Amino acid sequence: MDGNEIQGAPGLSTPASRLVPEPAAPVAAPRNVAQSSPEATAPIHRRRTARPKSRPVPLLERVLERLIHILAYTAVAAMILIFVFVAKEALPLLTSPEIHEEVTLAKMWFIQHWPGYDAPEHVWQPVSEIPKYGVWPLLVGTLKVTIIAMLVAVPLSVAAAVFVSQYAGQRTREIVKPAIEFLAGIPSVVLGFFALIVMASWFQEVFGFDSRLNAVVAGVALSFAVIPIVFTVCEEALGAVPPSYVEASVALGAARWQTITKVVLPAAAPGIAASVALGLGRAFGETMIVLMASGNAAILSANPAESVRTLSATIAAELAEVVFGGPHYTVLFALAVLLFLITFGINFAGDYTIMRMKRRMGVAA
Amino acid sequence: MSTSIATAQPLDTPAGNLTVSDLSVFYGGKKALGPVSMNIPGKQVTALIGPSGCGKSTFLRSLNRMNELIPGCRVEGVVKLDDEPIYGSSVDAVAVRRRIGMVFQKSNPFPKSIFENVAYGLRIGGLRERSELGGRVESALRHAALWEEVKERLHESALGLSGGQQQRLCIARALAVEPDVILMDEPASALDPIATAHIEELIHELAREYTVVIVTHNMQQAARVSHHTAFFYMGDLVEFDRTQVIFTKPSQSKTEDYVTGRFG
Amino acid sequence: MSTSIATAQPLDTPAGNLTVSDLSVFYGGKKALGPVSMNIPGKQVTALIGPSGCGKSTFLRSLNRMNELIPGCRVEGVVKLDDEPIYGSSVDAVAVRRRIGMVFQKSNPFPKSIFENVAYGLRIGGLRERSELGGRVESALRHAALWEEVKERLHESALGLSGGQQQRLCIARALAVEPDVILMDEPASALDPIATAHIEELIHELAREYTVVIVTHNMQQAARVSHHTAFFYMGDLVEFDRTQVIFTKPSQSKTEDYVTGRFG
Amino acid sequence: MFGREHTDREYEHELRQLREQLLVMGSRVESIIGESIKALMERDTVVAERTIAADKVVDRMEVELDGLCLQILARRQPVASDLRFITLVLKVVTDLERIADLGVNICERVLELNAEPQLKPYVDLPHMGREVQSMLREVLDAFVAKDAERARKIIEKDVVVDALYGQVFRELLTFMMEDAHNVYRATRLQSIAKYLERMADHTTNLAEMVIFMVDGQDVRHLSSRETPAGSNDGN
Amino acid sequence: MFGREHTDREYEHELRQLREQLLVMGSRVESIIGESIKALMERDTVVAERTIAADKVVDRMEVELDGLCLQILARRQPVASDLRFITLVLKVVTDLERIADLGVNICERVLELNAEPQLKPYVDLPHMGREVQSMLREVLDAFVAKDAERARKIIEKDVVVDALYGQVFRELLTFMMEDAHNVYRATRLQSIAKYLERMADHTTNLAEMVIFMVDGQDVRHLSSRETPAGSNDGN
Amino acid sequence: MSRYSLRASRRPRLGDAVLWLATGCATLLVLVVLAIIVIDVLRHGTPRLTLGFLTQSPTDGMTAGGIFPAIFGTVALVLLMTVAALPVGVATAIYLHEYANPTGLPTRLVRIAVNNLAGVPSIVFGLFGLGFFVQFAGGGIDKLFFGGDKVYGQPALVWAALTMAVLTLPVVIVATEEALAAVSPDVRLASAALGATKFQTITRVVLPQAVPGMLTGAILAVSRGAGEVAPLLFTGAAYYLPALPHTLHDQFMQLGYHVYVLATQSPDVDATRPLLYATVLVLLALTFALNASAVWVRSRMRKRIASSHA
Ligand SMILES: Nc1ncnc2c1ncn2[C@@H]1O[C@H](COP(=O)(O)OP(=O)(O)OP(=O)(O)O)[C@@H](O)[C@H]1O
Ligand SMILES: Nc1ncnc2c1ncn2[C@@H]1O[C@H](COP(=O)(O)OP(=O)(O)OP(=O)(O)O)[C@@H](O)[C@H]1O
Ligand SMILES: [Mg+2]
Ligand SMILES: [Mg+2]
Ligand SMILES: O=P([O-])([O-])[O-]
Repeated sequence: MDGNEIQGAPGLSTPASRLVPEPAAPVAAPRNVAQSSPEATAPIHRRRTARPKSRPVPLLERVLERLIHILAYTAVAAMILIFVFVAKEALPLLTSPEIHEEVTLAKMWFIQHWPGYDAPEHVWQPVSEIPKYGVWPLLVGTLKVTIIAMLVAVPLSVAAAVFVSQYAGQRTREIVKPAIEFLAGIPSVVLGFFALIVMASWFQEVFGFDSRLNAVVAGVALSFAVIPIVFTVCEEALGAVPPSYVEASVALGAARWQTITKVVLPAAAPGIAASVALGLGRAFGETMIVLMASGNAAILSANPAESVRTLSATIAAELAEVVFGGPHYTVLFALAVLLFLITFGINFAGDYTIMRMKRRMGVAA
Repeated sequence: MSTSIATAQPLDTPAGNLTVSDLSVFYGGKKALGPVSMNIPGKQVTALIGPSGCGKSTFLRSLNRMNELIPGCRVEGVVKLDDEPIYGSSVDAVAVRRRIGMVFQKSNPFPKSIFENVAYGLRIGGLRERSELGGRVESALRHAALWEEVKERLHESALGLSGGQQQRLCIARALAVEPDVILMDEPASALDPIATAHIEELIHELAREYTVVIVTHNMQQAARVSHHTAFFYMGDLVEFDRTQVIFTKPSQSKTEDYVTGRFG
Repeated sequence: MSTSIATAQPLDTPAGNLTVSDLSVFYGGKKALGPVSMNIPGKQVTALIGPSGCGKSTFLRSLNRMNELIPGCRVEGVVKLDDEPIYGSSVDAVAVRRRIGMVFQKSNPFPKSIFENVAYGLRIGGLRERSELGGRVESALRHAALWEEVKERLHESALGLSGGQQQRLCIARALAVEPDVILMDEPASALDPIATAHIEELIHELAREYTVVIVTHNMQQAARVSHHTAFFYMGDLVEFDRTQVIFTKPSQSKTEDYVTGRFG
Repeated sequence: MFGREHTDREYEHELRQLREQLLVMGSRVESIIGESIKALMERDTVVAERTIAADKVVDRMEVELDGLCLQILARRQPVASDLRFITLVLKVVTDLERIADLGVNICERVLELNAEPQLKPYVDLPHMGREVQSMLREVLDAFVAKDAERARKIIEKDVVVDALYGQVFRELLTFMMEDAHNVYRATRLQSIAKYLERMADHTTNLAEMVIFMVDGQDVRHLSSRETPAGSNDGN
Repeated sequence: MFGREHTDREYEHELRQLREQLLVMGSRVESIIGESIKALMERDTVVAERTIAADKVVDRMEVELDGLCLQILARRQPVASDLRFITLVLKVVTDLERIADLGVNICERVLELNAEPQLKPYVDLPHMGREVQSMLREVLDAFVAKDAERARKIIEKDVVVDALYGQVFRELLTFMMEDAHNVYRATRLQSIAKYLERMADHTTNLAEMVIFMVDGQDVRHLSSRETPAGSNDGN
Repeated sequence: MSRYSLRASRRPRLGDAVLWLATGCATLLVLVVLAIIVIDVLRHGTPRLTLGFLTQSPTDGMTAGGIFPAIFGTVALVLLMTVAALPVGVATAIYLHEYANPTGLPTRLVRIAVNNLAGVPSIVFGLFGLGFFVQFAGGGIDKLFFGGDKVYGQPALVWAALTMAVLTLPVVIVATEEALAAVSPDVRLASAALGATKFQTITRVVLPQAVPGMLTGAILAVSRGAGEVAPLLFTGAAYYLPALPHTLHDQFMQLGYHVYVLATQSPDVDATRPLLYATVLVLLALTFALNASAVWVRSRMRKRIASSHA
């Protein structure tokens, strides 16, 4: 039947009787009608006159679809531009001889023996007679604040997420979730303000810190910014654990806490990891809180009670007063590149871990 | 429309025969459906049965080019509605789908009013006049045996209907654009026996005016509802015959084994 | 356990009879299930049938206190496993569920390995020894007719199994804690005929050692698989009898109408 | 709540068709009985031959009804009363067809008898025929009305036919012993009586099936109908 | 791919049970035929009475098998060959039960005959009996082997039995015409011959059913068996 | 066979008590911190919050007067930012979710970009705004149209807004995509099967259902934009500017920046403290209002989706 239309038609060796189930089956009779060039017949006919007319030429559709397609690449463009334009300003650090007179990458990273100092030291002191651009005090400061913030935020927010998603009743949930979302909405400058004006004094009274503004104050304040992020993502991940897992576990005679620790938390692990990664990125790059609450002293020390100066705060505090295109300006942009790369790394590592966890659990497969 | 005349159908309603010749479907280069050739007779119910993954849904979707929505899916062979190839280069997939409608396993009404659900296909087809819309919506709902149940609440949300009613609404929505063929992929598998009985009854009624092709996992349902039954196995069409024959005296032993429950 | 002796069961395996007396279930004050009394015989398959919303699942879930997970659900009446009331004030719901296991409509293996899925119930019960765990897991998988298919891949993810295998895994998981009763809520409704046949076969096997109570929408399945059938309608138990009687000569005309497909 | 009609009207239609066809077959068989008695009484060869031909239709209907039952069983998975009804039909048609065959046999004997002069005036034979015919009519009515009581009454009537048969048989035996010339015709008449007796037995079968369909109770072999009291006297 | 056994072993088991029970019933009926012939030949009242009692078992088996079929139909929704098999059983048991009844009838006539001296040596009657018995055995074998060819051969054998019947009938007619004293016994023997002829008819029915089960082809009423060539000479 | 008694064993109950208590305390602690902040701000902020404070400019070296320019600047900034970010964000989300092949390279690129954009520290955006918008774009415009005069080539409202738009772009994209994903795929299939083109399906079926989600995205973006300070430091926020901005290339005051300035650079901390608290209160009220409306819109959307699954 119509064998000439189809490639490899000889393969049609099935008896015709099997194809035509009933002798009376109304098979299209005049086969010879549509033979000549089978693929190029007229478009499908309309049946009844009352049928809607054929669609208008979708010019507008085409244009809009094109536009959507183009706009979709804005994010990619922005990403590239951010890197390019920040890196461009930092580039002289590698290439410009003028700037090399004052600062080099090596001077920034390796320990230096500065005039007037007893021993070699990492020092960040860009505005002095001999500008010193040692980045380690900034880096360590950033790490200190970040670690403190995460240590406070992660247990609290994961626990709160477990409580809200597993134990809390409908009414409790309806109070806690918007409240924490409200916390998320508090601008960081307000948190910074609160840390600076209120918290710092309290902490000093309670813990007897030497410097009112220090890594602990900044870290704890920072954790207030991180908690809602971690909580929200965690809570979502816990809520997304299929209720059927819980049912299955309960039906096997597991108590609530067993179900949570053995089924719900493992199943939500990728989401929890994602929340931590997100929170970490936020803590690392957060500017205003640390700018206001950390004391901004670039001291290289492990002591959390001392003032610290972070990468982001350094840029924010110093860029406004530097000579445009000068060595300090270039170094600050280099710090921005560093910040950018580190957050990029955190993001990437986070994504990768989550992907692997998901695959291990057979979700992505 | 010469064929419709030749087969003594009234001039204004085409026969609705589907002729499938050497149809193969590939997903990303892997063949999922062997070359299948069959003539699906018009104005009858044809059931597709077979074990999971044998290609029933794939076959069904290739009858109205819905598989083109699946990335990496490729189709070879010829499918003709009456005498027009639906995969012709000058044939618009959108036009094909207006003549070959589809109903899915899970009822999927739009979150709009009952009226707007049924009117949707007409509106996107460019119909604007209120009065005609109203008439066509009513007629589609009547066809789907739903009119009496919903006529008082046409402008309420379709999501307020029961499962069985929603599925009939989806059928009405497909009927509104006046297709020749209606494809159904397990249309009653999510429903309880009572709603299922109503849908089956409706399918039977529809076969007066439409060609109906239905995929079902429920062999008893295929037996009850269809005039012809096609048994697929591992991507091949094993047997296609009158339902009565398939369920009393199939000619292939594979079919016999499957319908009698000898799955090995 | 005096009854088990009285009914001439071997001493070490309880009869597994469920005695339901005047059981009513309310959702937020609204009654969903009228007072139901029935004796579900041990080591047999009892099927619950009836139209959607008639309270089959509600009844089933009240047999192992799973309904306590639903906020606002209240139960009245007495359910006894052999001679112990399961709603007694000093009875722990967790303990009840270890003796009355449950399998759900959609297979729901944990996203863990096959082994860990089956071992789960044992681990939470406090079993630690590797060797005993292994033995009990194997025995449960054998009972569920899955051992041969998975023994080579016990430590692969359970989510890699096919739908039917997943459902059998869920049954194995329920068996591992050695319950007396297994409740199943439409365990095969999401499966194709072949997987369904395997599950049905398995259910039959299970009835040698366990009391099985199964909810099904598929009357034919109830007919095939069960020894006794209970027909529920609008929250009431209309008829409860041997399956053979229900499907050849029910005593209630409502039952007759339902099983013969006269849904009105 | 539920209606008494199947939700699936197609199914309902098939069942109704089955019922109607069965009744048509029953009435054809009934008329074959009547015609064969008529042919006997009126010594009418034409009627006898016409009746023999009519049996072909009944044969065809049996095959058709069986096919319809098989189809419904395969496609509809009937249970409970529907299932009992369909299996009933499967068995009923066999009996009906057999009754029609017996009617044909009567006509065959009539043809043979018509070649000879009449042995004696027939009194009990037409009585038997009427009895059997009314039993069949009754059983069909009971079937339509789903009336088990009525069906039970029919079973009781079988005794009457058996008694008549014993009487006819002995009477004809006497004829044969009196005169060897009577033997040929008397044996023919004995056969006819036997056929009528068998018809009544088959009708009793039908009545039992109606009881089974309505009550779901199998009453076969409870009475000792197969070896009725009067049968010692003849057969 | 698929096996030849049902995935549901319980179902498979039920079908096998049905098949086996049917064979048991068949062999019981076969032995009833043999015994009744033996009772006739040896004028053995004890055997005759034992055989009459044995029929009760066959009756019970019929009811049981019918119930089993109904149960399988209700619970398993069989289709295709399984369905044909089960509807076959529904019809087969009726014929088997009837054959057993005819055996009982033979025994009843034997009891009557044993009260009188033997009319003549029996030659053709035992021959008929053996034929019928072998036909039944053959048909049960064909059923087990699902052998439609063998079943077709059985149908052909029916002609032989019909011919024998005609012969016996005419012979006995002669006896009766010769001597009125022979009439009582001769009519008894005629009945026995008739019973055997009917048994062969029923066996032919069974053969047709086997053909239907195997080939799905309804061969009833295709041959003109119901009014066989030799029947003009007797009945 | 070992049988379990139906009698209760106490062990599971203890585990539940411990876990409940621990997680409950954590939740309570978070709520307490929030309450402390809010109460502190309310207690110290309300007394100073007058109509004049909201409508006047700062005076006396910002130790007196109001914050009207800052409010105005914040609103202007946020509006401009939304106008820039919303269309792009929605278009990107539609592309990602409706058009792109989910496994294709373009999609992966866009997704990586969006993810990382969301993770870039806000201060880096500030530098980017300075480098790209102020110097490159602004400078370019000046060179082309103003003969090298510094008109656009300096920190300005428009550059701050655009910088902020890039910063909030991921928020809009993620929220919109979530809203699109919440539209069940079945409905799309149904539309296609009725002979709708992809565009018709999107505009008539998908977008109407996704609008609340997109709105949520917009509001969250606005709220974020209203509170961010770091990117403004170098792109247009002014320390003190009694006049309102009236062109796009003017500098402007902003609430958050104002708080920062008052808190850290005020010569007389005690004098500014009441003012500072009141400003914080205004800023907090603004973001609270925005967030609350987002929550409201979203809960309405959830209800709609929930009912569509019923
Ligand atoms: N989108 C897809 N991409 C790749 N392979 C596919 C896709 N859809 C189906 N297949 C494969 O094609 C084969 C046929 O699938 P199809 O869905 O048509 O089976 P089916 O008979 O409808 O099964 P079911 O009864 O489970 O719906 C299967 O092997 C399946 O794995
Ligand atoms: N969680 C719940 N809250 C309130 N009412 C409920 C709940 N679950 C069930 N119901 C009501 O209780 C009644 C019985 O429900 P149930 O789920 O037991 O029915 P079912 O027979 O299992 O139906 P189906 O066959 O659809 O599963 C219904 O009217 C239902 O609306
Ligand atoms: Mg499918
Ligand atoms: Mg349920
Ligand atoms: O696919 P089913 O739900 O009919 O088994």
